Amino acid sequence: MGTLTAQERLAFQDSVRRLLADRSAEADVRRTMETPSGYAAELWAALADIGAVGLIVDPEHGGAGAGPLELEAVMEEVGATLLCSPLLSSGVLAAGLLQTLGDAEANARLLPRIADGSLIATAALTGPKGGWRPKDVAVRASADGAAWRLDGEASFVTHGQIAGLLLVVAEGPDGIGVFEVDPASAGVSITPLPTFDHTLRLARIEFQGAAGRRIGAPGWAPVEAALDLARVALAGEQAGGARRVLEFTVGYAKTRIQFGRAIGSYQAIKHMAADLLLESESATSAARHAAVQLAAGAPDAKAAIELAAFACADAFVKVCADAIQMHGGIAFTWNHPAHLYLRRARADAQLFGAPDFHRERFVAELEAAHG
Amino acid sequence: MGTLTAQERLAFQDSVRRLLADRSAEADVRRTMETPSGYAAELWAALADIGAVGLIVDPEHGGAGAGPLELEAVMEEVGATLLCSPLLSSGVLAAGLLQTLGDAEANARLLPRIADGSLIATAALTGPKGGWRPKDVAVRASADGAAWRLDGEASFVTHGQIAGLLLVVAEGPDGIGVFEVDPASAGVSITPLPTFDHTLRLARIEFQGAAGRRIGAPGWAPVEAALDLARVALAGEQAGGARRVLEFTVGYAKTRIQFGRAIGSYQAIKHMAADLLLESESATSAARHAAVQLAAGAPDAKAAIELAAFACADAFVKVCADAIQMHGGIAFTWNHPAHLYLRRARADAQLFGAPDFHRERFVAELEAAHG
Amino acid sequence: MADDAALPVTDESLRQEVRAWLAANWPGELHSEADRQGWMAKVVEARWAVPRWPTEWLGRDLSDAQGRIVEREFAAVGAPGTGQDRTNLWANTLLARGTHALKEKLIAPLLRGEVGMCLLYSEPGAGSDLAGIRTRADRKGDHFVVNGQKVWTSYAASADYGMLIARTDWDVPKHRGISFFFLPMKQPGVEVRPLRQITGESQFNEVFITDAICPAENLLGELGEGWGVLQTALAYERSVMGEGARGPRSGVPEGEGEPLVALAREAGVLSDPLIRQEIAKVVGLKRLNALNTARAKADLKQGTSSALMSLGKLAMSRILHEEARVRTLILGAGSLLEGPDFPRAEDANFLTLNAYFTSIGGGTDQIQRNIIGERVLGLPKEPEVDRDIPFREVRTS
Amino acid sequence: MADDAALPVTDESLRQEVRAWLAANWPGELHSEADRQGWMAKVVEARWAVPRWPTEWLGRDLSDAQGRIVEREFAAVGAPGTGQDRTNLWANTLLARGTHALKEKLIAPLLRGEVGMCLLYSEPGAGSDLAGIRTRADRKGDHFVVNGQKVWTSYAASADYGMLIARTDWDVPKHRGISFFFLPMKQPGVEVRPLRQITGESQFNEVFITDAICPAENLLGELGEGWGVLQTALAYERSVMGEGARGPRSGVPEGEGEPLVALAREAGVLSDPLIRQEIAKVVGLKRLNALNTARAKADLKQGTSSALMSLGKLAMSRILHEEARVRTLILGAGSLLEGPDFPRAEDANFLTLNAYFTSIGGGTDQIQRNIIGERVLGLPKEPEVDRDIPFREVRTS
Repeated sequence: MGTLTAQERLAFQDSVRRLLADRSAEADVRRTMETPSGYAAELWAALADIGAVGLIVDPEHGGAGAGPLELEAVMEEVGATLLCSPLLSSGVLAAGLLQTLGDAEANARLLPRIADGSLIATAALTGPKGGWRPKDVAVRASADGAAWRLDGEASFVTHGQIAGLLLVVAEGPDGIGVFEVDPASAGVSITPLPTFDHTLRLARIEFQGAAGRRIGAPGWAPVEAALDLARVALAGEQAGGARRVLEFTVGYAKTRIQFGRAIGSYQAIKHMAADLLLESESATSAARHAAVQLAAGAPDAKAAIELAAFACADAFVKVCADAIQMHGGIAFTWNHPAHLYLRRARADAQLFGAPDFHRERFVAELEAAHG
Repeated sequence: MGTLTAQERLAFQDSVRRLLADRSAEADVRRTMETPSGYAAELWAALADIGAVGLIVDPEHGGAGAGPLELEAVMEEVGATLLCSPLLSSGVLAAGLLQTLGDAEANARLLPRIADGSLIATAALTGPKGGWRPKDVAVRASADGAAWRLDGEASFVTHGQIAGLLLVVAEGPDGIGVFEVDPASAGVSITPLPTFDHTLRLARIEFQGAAGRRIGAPGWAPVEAALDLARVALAGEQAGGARRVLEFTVGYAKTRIQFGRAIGSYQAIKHMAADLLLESESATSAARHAAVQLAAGAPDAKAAIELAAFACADAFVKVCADAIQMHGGIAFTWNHPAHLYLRRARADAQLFGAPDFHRERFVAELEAAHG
Repeated sequence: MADDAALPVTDESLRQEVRAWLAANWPGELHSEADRQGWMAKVVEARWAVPRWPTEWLGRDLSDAQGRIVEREFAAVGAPGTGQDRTNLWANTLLARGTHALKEKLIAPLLRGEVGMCLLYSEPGAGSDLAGIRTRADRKGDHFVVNGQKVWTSYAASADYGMLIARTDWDVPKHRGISFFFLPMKQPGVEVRPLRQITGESQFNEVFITDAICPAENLLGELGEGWGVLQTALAYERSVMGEGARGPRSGVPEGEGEPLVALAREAGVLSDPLIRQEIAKVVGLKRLNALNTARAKADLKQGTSSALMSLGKLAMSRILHEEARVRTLILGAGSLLEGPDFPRAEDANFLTLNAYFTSIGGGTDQIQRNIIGERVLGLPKEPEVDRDIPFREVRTS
Repeated sequence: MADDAALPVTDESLRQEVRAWLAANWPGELHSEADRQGWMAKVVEARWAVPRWPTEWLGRDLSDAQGRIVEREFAAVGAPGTGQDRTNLWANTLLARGTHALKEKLIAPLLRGEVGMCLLYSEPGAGSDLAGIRTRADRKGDHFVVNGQKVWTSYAASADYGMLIARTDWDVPKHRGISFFFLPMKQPGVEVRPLRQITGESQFNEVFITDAICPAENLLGELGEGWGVLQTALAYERSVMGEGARGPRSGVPEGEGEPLVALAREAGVLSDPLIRQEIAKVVGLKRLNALNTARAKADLKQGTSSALMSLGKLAMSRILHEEARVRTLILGAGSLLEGPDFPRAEDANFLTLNAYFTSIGGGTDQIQRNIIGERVLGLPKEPEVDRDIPFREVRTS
């Protein structure tokens, strides 16, 4: 993947920020999150127009040809505004998986439509238990002449109910492979799952002899690579969300008066805010560092990603959770945005692995790094 | 074990409190903890005189015939004053082990001298790794005609260097057994271990064909029973210590002025104190409840002891650790007593099992309680 | 007990009297709301509703211990209605501080449970700082005209009266210009709007009060002494209400024994050492709180004062947040879901949000720590910048 | 850069000059204290010690960037002595605020490292509240008479001068009655007693000052303006000192790679899932802090202001306490011991205690959170009860 200059990146991030400030304001989020599709088609088109949807797609396939650095930067804005969209599913996970698999025919056919937003794709990765290791895959692929048949169940499929293309990870006779499936085809049954985070869409998908088309060569490595890209993106979202929540919480603490003083003048609130600043800044550092290392193909990129995955997840949840407490009663109402962020933070903390999973793998990286 | 009336118990606790206030003041503790023996013989004799040393020993063997309730109450005073003595080793662990083993001959010979303080006994329970399960025993017993020979190593033996009698837990041909060993006999080599908690004495003991005398019947159960009694005692010590530390810390916060106000008027300090009060009171509740359940032989006594073991250990450490922070610079000096309590708290948190060990066993009890 | 000896009834004669009355009157169960109303009227009439109260107000002037005897007999047959001298917040507050006219009018209906009540205390601008309320009550002849906004009011829609604090004097310090009323709720000037909570539920309401009328006889205590009346009412509330904290909401049972153990077993992670440690921590905190509560009660019986009571709410707040965290840990990705088809996720997520009901509602954890630090540990208060100045000059949000 | 163009030396000519001088003078290494002294004298004389300083005071008036060029050349050959215009706290403070007489007397010796110095700031009664000092300096003719007690003073026993804050006016608010001195330490009125720390070490001293004499020319800044001078000195100190936090003390290496991983491997518990989680948390915190620091430095280079710098001390405090906790967890009963035969226990226990050096020393964590909340996040200050009243009337312990 290519990388923009620092200046281009800032300009691009700025254009995304302005678009989202304008069209992913709290009222927009509340409206969109209650729709069945969970995204606003016009905003999605606008995001595609400025290049955010095809951000990491190669220019030859109609994308911006950017990399983890740009992706992380954009996702900070996404997290800050709680954007409701299939960007992570289609623009990151599916696009990342296709590019890593490097199947020229499939890429030429699929990536341009993903990049321009006309095709929403997603990846079906895990089974009913929800885990992101090879052993958690619960779909089996069997050869049917030159074609493939898929059986089993994928769950927690992000935006599965609105996808026009499924990239299904399945256990085949030659190991883990990725299969292109038309969600409208026979033997595919999609059930939307009700989510605690209303800005997210998840689905359970059952396959009963569904037709699949093999993409690229078998192996878990491309799946892991796509997941790692998605984790960096998610880390950016978490860092951006945490910063925004802290920002409006500190703002409230400056203006809310109790006992004749702004509540932010009390140490109880002030010290929580100071601790949250450390959380939020650390999350930002972790997300950006992971992006830098992944972009550079650094040997410790994996450790940096695992660190960002648990640090940003924990930070976003903690900032949101404490922010509600710091607001007091007002944030106990549905109309206050704090709980929307907490719901998103809790979702983000589970997607593609919970913090304890990433901590375990971080230590494995530490072990591997030095005999 | 018998039990005093509530009134007798309070009177007894009061006499211990007065004795320790008088003779285990901070200056006494500092003096005694730097002596090789680590205890003050006169105070030890006085404790024996009022019945604290033989507290749990049957009246027929010269003791007070009290039980876990009285023991827990006395240990609260011990913890509050950081008493330097082999009370836990001799009066609790060794006396408890002998009484549980119920070897009439041994008891008649040993308990009266333990109860009157003239014989300091201890139990050698664990090997070099320090753990309090059967598999952690690292001494082997082999039959030598009617006698027994012991080989191996016991470590973390409390007051092993000053004991006149060793009760050695060893793995024999018929399982775990307890063996009486004269520390002065051939094949016994005792090395004092330097302890972070200067009020404690620990030793490593090597056995090379040392002569042992079997006490009671083989089995781990009596050892576990003695350990549980010691854990209840330790929980009392921890609760009493935590309360005392909180007390003097709150006192300091009321009188130390910075920026023209008592530091205890600041929420940072006030809120720490409130949280520590919860810790300290919970520790007291846990320790006393464990004593009540053990005294009653209740079916959930084990769960109550495990709970007290981890809750009191964590509470004592936390109260001491936060107390230093709350004091600021003054408690960073050797001359301030706070660190003496922290050292003791850290020792108490390891003896007879660390908190995570007890948490694991607590859950096992929860599982066992309901299918 | 010594003071019982002076009373005209002995414990035993009382016990016999209650038993005989119950034997003669208690139908064994109540099948309808009409049954319930009839029964309550009978209990009140027979002076069993508030046996510790003075005879002037439907009581029997019994000692507290004798009141317990009555309660035990009612409980033994499962009959409701007695013990309201301990538990009926509204009637107790009215008895203690109401005008004779208002007592005549409302005490019996309150004891019969015929009057719906709600609390009009908190305001959007006065949460932790309740004495900072800005709802006003201005005297006009024989009534007050009330204007303002209240929030966090349960049962407001069905209430006949609200216990209201409002400001009647703006030129004295904040605590001294407040008065306490029974505000009639069923009037045009009182508008109730449900308030949707963070959990999606609407247990509470906002109440908008515009030129509402409150008769002068509905004033409790003297004008400007409402803060003191409020303390009386809050003390009744605290003595009656238990923890009030809600756990999981799905209602789908988790199997035998300790719920978290059952949940982990069901989720197939009970053997995970990390999960086990976390379960131990939460179950430990719960048991410690129960032990503290038991010890506090025992201390109270012995007449020694207890620091433990005030710690319960703070402890419960921590327990609820921690339990939510551990449930989430156990469920993993399963916690992403919600709704009736996913009761475990529903429970974890509801608890995550509803824990704030305890850590914010009824005084935030931060306020609780102030109270514990100051009232229990005796630490000095912070400087209070708005305590002694006229309320008009107090800074507000 | 634009402003460099106006300077008489170009970067390249400067680089050549330093190189040539070093080539001619640097012996390659210094074998003795005498060597070191000789070398330092030579560096000062050649005006390389403080190249950014004015020529009047042994400098060359170079820009900051050019100063870095000099430093890089010295560093390239391993020669010490330059860059003191950044790093020499004492000389910088003196240059900024000292009298001409004191500069004449001490600047060159300070740059040559011939003068031992210490800090006389904190007092037993003035820790967090440094402006609450009660050490007094009373003017008597051409000198001041100093009385009081200072604490937490490193190197006091060998110091020739102490940078002292003392109160010279008791009738003005606390910050305005303080003056700043270079107090001669080698005099009968100054008694230094080692202060034994919680760890058993004695790095610090108490200094008892009884009728000690301080010449008036040793006053820095104006009388009563010592608080401002102190801020200057503290800013130098902060800009120079790194974390200053000490980790394990035994010095016994723990094997390859991440120390906590090596420790757990040695202890045979690296496969324990619980231990692994805890290791990840601590190593994670360390790496996050390093990343924050790197980002702060990058931000500074770009000229954008950074909130991150102020977070470092708070983060380090947490890291040290957490690392101590995890080391203890790994060692289990092994942590009961201490001393050279048990280096792992020694490390865990030392760290447990010495972590307070960071969480208390140089401003407690609580004070740090105030600073972050107020200066970085812009939250309002607490009411300060003693700010505007004469110091005589300020309440003290």
